[in-house]
Amino acid sequence: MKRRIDHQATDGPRLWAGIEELSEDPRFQAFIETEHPAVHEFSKTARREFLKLMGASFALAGLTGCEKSSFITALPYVNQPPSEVIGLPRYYATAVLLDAYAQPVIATAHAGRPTKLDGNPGHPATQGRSDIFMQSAVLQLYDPDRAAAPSRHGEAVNWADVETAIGVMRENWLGDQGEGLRLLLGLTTSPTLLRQIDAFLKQFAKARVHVHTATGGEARQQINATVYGQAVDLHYGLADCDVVVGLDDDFLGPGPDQVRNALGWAQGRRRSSDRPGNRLFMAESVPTATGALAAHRLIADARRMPDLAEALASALGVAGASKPDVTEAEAGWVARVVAACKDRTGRSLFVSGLSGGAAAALWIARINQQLGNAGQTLKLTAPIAGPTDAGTLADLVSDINAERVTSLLVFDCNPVYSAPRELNVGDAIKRVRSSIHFGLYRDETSALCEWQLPLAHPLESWSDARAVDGTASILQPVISPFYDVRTVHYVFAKLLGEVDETPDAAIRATWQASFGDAFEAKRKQALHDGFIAGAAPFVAAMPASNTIAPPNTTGDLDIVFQPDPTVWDGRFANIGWLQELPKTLTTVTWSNVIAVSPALAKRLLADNGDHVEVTIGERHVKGPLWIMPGQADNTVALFLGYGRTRAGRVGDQLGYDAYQVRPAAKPWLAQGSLRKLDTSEDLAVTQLHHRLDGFDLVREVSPGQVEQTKPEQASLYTPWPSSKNAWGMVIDLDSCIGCNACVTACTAENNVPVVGADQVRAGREMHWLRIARYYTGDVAEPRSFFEPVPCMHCEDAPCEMGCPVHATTHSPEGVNQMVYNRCIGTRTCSSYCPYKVRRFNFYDYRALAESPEHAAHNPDVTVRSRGVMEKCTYCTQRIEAAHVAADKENRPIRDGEVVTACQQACPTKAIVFGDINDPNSEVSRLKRDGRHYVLLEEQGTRPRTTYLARWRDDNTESRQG
Amino acid sequence: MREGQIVERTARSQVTARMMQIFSPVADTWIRLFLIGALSLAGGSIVAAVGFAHSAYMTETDMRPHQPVPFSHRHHAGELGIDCRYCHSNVQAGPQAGLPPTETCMTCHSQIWTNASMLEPVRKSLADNTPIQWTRVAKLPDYVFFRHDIHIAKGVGCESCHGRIDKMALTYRAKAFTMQFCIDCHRDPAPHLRPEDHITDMAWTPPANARKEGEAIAAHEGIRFGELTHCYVCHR
Amino acid sequence: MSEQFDILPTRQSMGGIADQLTRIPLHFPADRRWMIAMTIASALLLLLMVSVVELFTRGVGIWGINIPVNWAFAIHNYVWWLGIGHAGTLISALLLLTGSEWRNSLNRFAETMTLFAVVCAGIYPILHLGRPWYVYWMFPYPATMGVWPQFRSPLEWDIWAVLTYLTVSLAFWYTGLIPDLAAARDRATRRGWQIFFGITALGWRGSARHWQRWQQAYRLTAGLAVPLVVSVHSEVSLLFAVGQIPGWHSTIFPPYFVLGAAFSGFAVVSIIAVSLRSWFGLKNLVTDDHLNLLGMVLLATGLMTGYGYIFEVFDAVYSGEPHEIQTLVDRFAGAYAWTYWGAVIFNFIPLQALWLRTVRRSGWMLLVISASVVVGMWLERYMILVTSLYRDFLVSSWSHFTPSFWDWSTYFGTIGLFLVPFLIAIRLVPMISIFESKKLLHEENEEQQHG
Amino acid sequence: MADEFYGALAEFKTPEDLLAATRKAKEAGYRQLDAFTPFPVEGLDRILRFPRPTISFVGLGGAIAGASTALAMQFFTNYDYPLNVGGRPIYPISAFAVVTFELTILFSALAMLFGMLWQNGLPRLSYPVFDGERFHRASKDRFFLCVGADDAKFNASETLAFLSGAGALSVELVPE
Repeated sequence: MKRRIDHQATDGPRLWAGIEELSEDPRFQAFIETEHPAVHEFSKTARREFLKLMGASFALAGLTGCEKSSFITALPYVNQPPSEVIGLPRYYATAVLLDAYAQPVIATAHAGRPTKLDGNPGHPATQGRSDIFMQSAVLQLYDPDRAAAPSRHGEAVNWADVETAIGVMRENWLGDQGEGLRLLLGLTTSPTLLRQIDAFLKQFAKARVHVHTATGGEARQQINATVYGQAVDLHYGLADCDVVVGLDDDFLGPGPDQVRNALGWAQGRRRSSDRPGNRLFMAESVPTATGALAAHRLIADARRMPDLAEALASALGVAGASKPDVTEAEAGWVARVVAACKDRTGRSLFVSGLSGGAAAALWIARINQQLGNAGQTLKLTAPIAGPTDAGTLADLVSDINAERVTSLLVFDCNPVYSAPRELNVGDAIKRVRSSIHFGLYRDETSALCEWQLPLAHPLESWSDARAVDGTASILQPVISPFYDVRTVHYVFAKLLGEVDETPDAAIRATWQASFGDAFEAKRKQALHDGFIAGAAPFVAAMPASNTIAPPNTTGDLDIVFQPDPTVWDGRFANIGWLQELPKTLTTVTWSNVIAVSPALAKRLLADNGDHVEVTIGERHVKGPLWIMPGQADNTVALFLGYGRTRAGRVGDQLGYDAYQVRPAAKPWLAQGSLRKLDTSEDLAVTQLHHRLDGFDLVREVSPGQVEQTKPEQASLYTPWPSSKNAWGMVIDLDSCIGCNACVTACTAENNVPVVGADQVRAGREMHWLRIARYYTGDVAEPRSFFEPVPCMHCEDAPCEMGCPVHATTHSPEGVNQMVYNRCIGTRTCSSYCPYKVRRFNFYDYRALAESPEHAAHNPDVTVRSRGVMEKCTYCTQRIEAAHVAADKENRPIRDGEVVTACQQACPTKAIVFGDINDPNSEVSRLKRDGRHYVLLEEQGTRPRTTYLARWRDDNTESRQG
Repeated sequence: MREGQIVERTARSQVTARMMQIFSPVADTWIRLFLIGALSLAGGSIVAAVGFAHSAYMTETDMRPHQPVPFSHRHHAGELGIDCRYCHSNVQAGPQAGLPPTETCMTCHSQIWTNASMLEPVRKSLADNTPIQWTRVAKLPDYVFFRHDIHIAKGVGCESCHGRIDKMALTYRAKAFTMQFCIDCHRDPAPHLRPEDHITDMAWTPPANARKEGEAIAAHEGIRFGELTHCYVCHR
Repeated sequence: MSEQFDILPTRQSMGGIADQLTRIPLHFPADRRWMIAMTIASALLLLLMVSVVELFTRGVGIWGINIPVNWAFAIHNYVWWLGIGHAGTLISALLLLTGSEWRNSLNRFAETMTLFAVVCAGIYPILHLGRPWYVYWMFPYPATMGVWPQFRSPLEWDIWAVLTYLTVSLAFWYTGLIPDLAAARDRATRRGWQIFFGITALGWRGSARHWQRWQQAYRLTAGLAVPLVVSVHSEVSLLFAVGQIPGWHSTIFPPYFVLGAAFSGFAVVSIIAVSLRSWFGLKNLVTDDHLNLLGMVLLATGLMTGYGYIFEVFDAVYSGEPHEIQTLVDRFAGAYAWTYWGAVIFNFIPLQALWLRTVRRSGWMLLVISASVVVGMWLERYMILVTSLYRDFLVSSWSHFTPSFWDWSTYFGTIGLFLVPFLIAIRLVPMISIFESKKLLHEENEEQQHG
Repeated sequence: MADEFYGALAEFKTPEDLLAATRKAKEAGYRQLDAFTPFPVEGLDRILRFPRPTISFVGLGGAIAGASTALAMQFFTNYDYPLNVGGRPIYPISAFAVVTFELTILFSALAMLFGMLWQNGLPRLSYPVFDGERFHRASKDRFFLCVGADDAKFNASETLAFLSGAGALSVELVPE
């Protein structure tokens, strides 16, 4: 409902609703043009920007009449949809996609527009938990830079033209059975799409399919195929492990599997209350979130992984494993692992990552076999994603260069950007006679294709997909597309020459078979639940008995390639939330870095932000250096996903493009060299200081050292009477994996603005919740910690004392309240806050009036204007909603009825929120826990947000072994 | 002989005296008037400013904005006695009372006044499926989060905030929706509460022992006394 | 102290003093130099206006502030100006009560200086607001919101304290000015001046009855002004001491701030005294003995401020509180150590020269030393704010602060805001108390005759 | 005859002369006396037997008014809308002290200033003595004694004679 004024007819004075309305008025336009001739030149947005800037002065001139509500137009329905309650959100179960895997969501829609995505609690794989990509999908939906209409050679066309053109093409293809016709797509899990591809290949026998993924789905499939002799997917049963051993495998890091693994790991970790339930051994070249949680972390260069694997194998008595020569540290670590795994048949798990390649993976597989983990903690299924028998991108390129390709259809992948540049995909595509790109954006690839056909966002589409465990979901549209786009299945149907126009025809067709007679009922059920029960069946497979020689390594430095923690392979580059999200270990935003070890940095005499040049073979790339404590001396990490040129207004020209130097043959671990350049840049970092200089901000406890009773915090003041509910929060630092899901969820729920790299550099990021990342000890071999810091909601809050206008006060339920519309911006509260959790609108950070991103705003939370303070509110809108619901039924609020956004998102359930007046609530139980402690207790602020200390694993060995 | 001196000197004074008397006596009157004027102006302007903020103009009470259809609550709610909830059907279910969809109007006006010219916009709306553009009268600022449903559920009558709608030919804002207005009731709801069956009753007047009755209702409804005046109740 | 020797040369007539001092406004002597000064001052004032427009249009983001350092230049200069604005009232009120007549040659321009310094200080709390157009919410008035100001907040105290201080200083200044305005009125020949001074003098005629009441009122106001001065800057110090931030949360702050304020204030008074007397040739009224005494006071307050520094260190170390010590270390050796050592050097090193009588009696040396003190105190305020905020409790929130162009422009702008009215004032009112000088002169003559 | 005069004005060179003359005038039985001096002359008020001024009481009144206003304001606002601020009490006397102190001083000081002006009948721009030929020196270096025409003993010629007898540099009659 856009606010506008009924011009001709309000009796009484004409009242301006605000500067934006003002800007519409012709008379005002005239005034502006005469007063400020320059504005005349402005583009529309620039003009709006200008007016927004002028806002304050007009306000001073009384033009806008401070927040004065004026008579505005209200638009009722013509025919009100049944069961629509105006002003209350509706919820839909569907899914969004990451690397084509379904991330099951419950979408919250206000007045027909989705504003928030949360995990689907019923789903077996994610149990309602989410990650940063799922949370951000809703912003991508409203991205103004999405491809809005089909185009040919960049000229806009309409779908009618497209369909006639497709008709013509089909004629030709049918003529020669699709000779020279190629499909290129990323892996997909959509049964319907796979079905359509098969159908397509049946129609055009000579056509071929190629697959391209930049983030390793393909690579993992190849490795597993080599190791097990057949295509399989691995599924980790972390919940049942006592010991987990990883070689360069960041299984708790970002990726389709993150939520499931995190859930399992945390569940195992919490198995017993008096000691950590499992122990994690990691050998890493590049620090990862997983490594940060390890009890024993071994730092080893990436090239060492195969040898380490073999060393483990031989130490654990795997047949055929010989003793490779290992360093003292490595030997010690191996010994610890062996000790830890003693008589734990089937209760340990060994995993390895891509840098180790098949060589390491094979040893790991055989160790799991040896220790009886296979089938217990490690399960195998047929590949969830397909098509499995497709050609590679490299094949495609060579075919094109051999003139064997006449028409190319690219589905939802961006090889021109995200393929190793040495393949020259761009030039290749240009040589194809007719090429069509189907995608969400007009990206680097579509720029070179003849046709660019915009696809619908998953939240706008009828589709289906499988989650990582193989459970299928039917995706239903939550909003009707507001761009002129089609779903991938629709266009595929067109390619197949099908005519059924019903939007979900293809989906119905796919599931008709499995649902059988009770189709409608089952379909309704599936849509209601958001998934179709039944994960992929497990298969048994033995690892091959041969040995694979590790690739011979030349060159002094190991260069490791990793997807970026927040923009992934670059596909999320245009999502502001993800760009501004601090990367888990570096807290860098809006750019990627070249991570090196402190030792290497010292050798180069380089510091953070200095530009360095990485050379692999003939190819070079230059980017900002980052000194990563705990990185292996001779390993350099490059992060994919940046340096894009056609991502959109947000994502273009940031960071460096690692694909420049990525070798097609060794996409994960290559050898190369590093050279310091004499330029440098100022990285936008949210946390400048990471060393925990002897402060006890993050506490650790060893099993047996937990103090059970804690003295109640004293206060000089007689406590205020509490109302029935008293809200409090406990954050379990032992479970926090620093994944940022909470931060993103908070951003989405509370309309937290994106401020841009410059403001972040200036120290003005707006996140209400930050994940402090600390390390202790030597930078070469640090121990890392994560500590989420939201508002502490102190009972004796210093901030409240400071405010001269009662803009921040305390509720009877113990919530530290911040009232934006009363705030005059003295910033005293922030000065006084010992935790510095308050955020200030130094400028007007709101998006421009006409930006579609406004549609993503949560209507239950005020959008803050310039000059006001803001901070975590414990999601008060959810608390108040719960109150209303309870009061209407005249009952108390139940435990777990109020769930904060961060709590809801957390994949390890580390954040618990609830009523501390209720002794049986989970939060109360945790506040009685032995590990419970208060941050800066000595300050006497008596916070409501408190922490559970992290377990110190060291002497758990003696207890367990 | 001394006499002479003096007289002579006083005489001379007429001629050569340096004029010390800068102001005529009137000046004193002027300056006093000026001071009084300045003081009263200063005081007056403050009083005026505060008064203006409370004025009907600033609070937009008693203004009858133009409506596409001259809809009369007096006729529909008053004379015909149609219950509020017939049109504002959302009021118990959700935050907003909701404006009636065109079809609601047409339930009757497809039968009666079927070609009254003043209803043309309504028929047009239904015909080409475009909403009627009503001008909103009861409007709160964006940063105020008000929910009709809970107020209805707890025994606050429509009339308490909207006034005698049933007497309004053209609808206007009867009460100044200032924070003071809201907070007064939130501090001490009891006297303003009414029995469930009188929520939409415009004519209902509180009994003599309104407070006692109200307290009874409050107790029954489990109103959370003392928890209704903190900021997050309305501002988020 | 003035009993021992004559601070005013006795070989001058009362009439001489009156004519000499009233001539300054009535027949302004140093026009060219004044014009130059005025031009510079107005340029600065213009700069301020530009900065303020920019500020109100775009928001406080144009400054270098951030989280955690969200108070910097605005508050820091506010404290600095207010500190300077303390000398005037202290000199006139305190010394009046202690009957040290030598104040008579200084108090007038000291008070004038105070007024404009306080104005400069006063605009900052408004400028630094995120939404300055709502500043009136800090005052209790019957709002439609039904919400009131929050009287536990040091900022709320601030508003009242500063406004009170400004009003009382103004009242005190004007009360003392009335007889001199009358004197100027009686010297004036041009009609315009006659009317101007005639009205501002309120028709004062020096009646014995009037003098009697005037004296009582003046002395009692002085008696109130002294505790007021102390209270105002103590209160300003609470702006920080009430917060829990390491380096702020200390009981030494009130005295520490008050003394610092007096210190910087006397420095500015010395600067003005020296320049005015050479400008308008007032060596007969502002004598070397005056400078000597000023020098002593400056030295004394300086040393007391120094004690504050020492105590701060002791305070932190004695508390043993890790964060306090962290902040102390940061001040000594952190990113902003230059402010700390700058403050120490500028405040206390040149100051030591004042132990020598000859230095105290030499105008230009006093000028240089005072200038250094003013700079030093500016650095001290910078240090107190930034070094405490940029690294507080949680390591993860540690950050940095770099002043932006607009920070500086606003600051220099306020210097213009100070100079312009001050320059205008010296053209309008006698810059030295005429009647008090005469009184002093008379008493000295008496002493000479009998003794 | 006396009506058209405000009084007789006598000019003296020094405060001492003025004091002497005033003493004489008192002894001679003049009552309606006032002096005009460039600065307050010690002891003059004793000789003229002025009552002790009451400014101090005005100031006290102001102080009490200020303190009570401040306290009333702060107590009322917190009573009117009691909010939990940082878990502190609703009526923190210690926190109220500051504003109370400031207002005490403010009201008291202003009361005294305005009280002084009021009692002195200022502003009074036009006043008979300003007609005195040499009166302009009263703000410079001369000390004037004035015998009011309304004095029982006033007689133009005699009074003038008496004053010049008392050592006046000049004497004159000031018209009403």
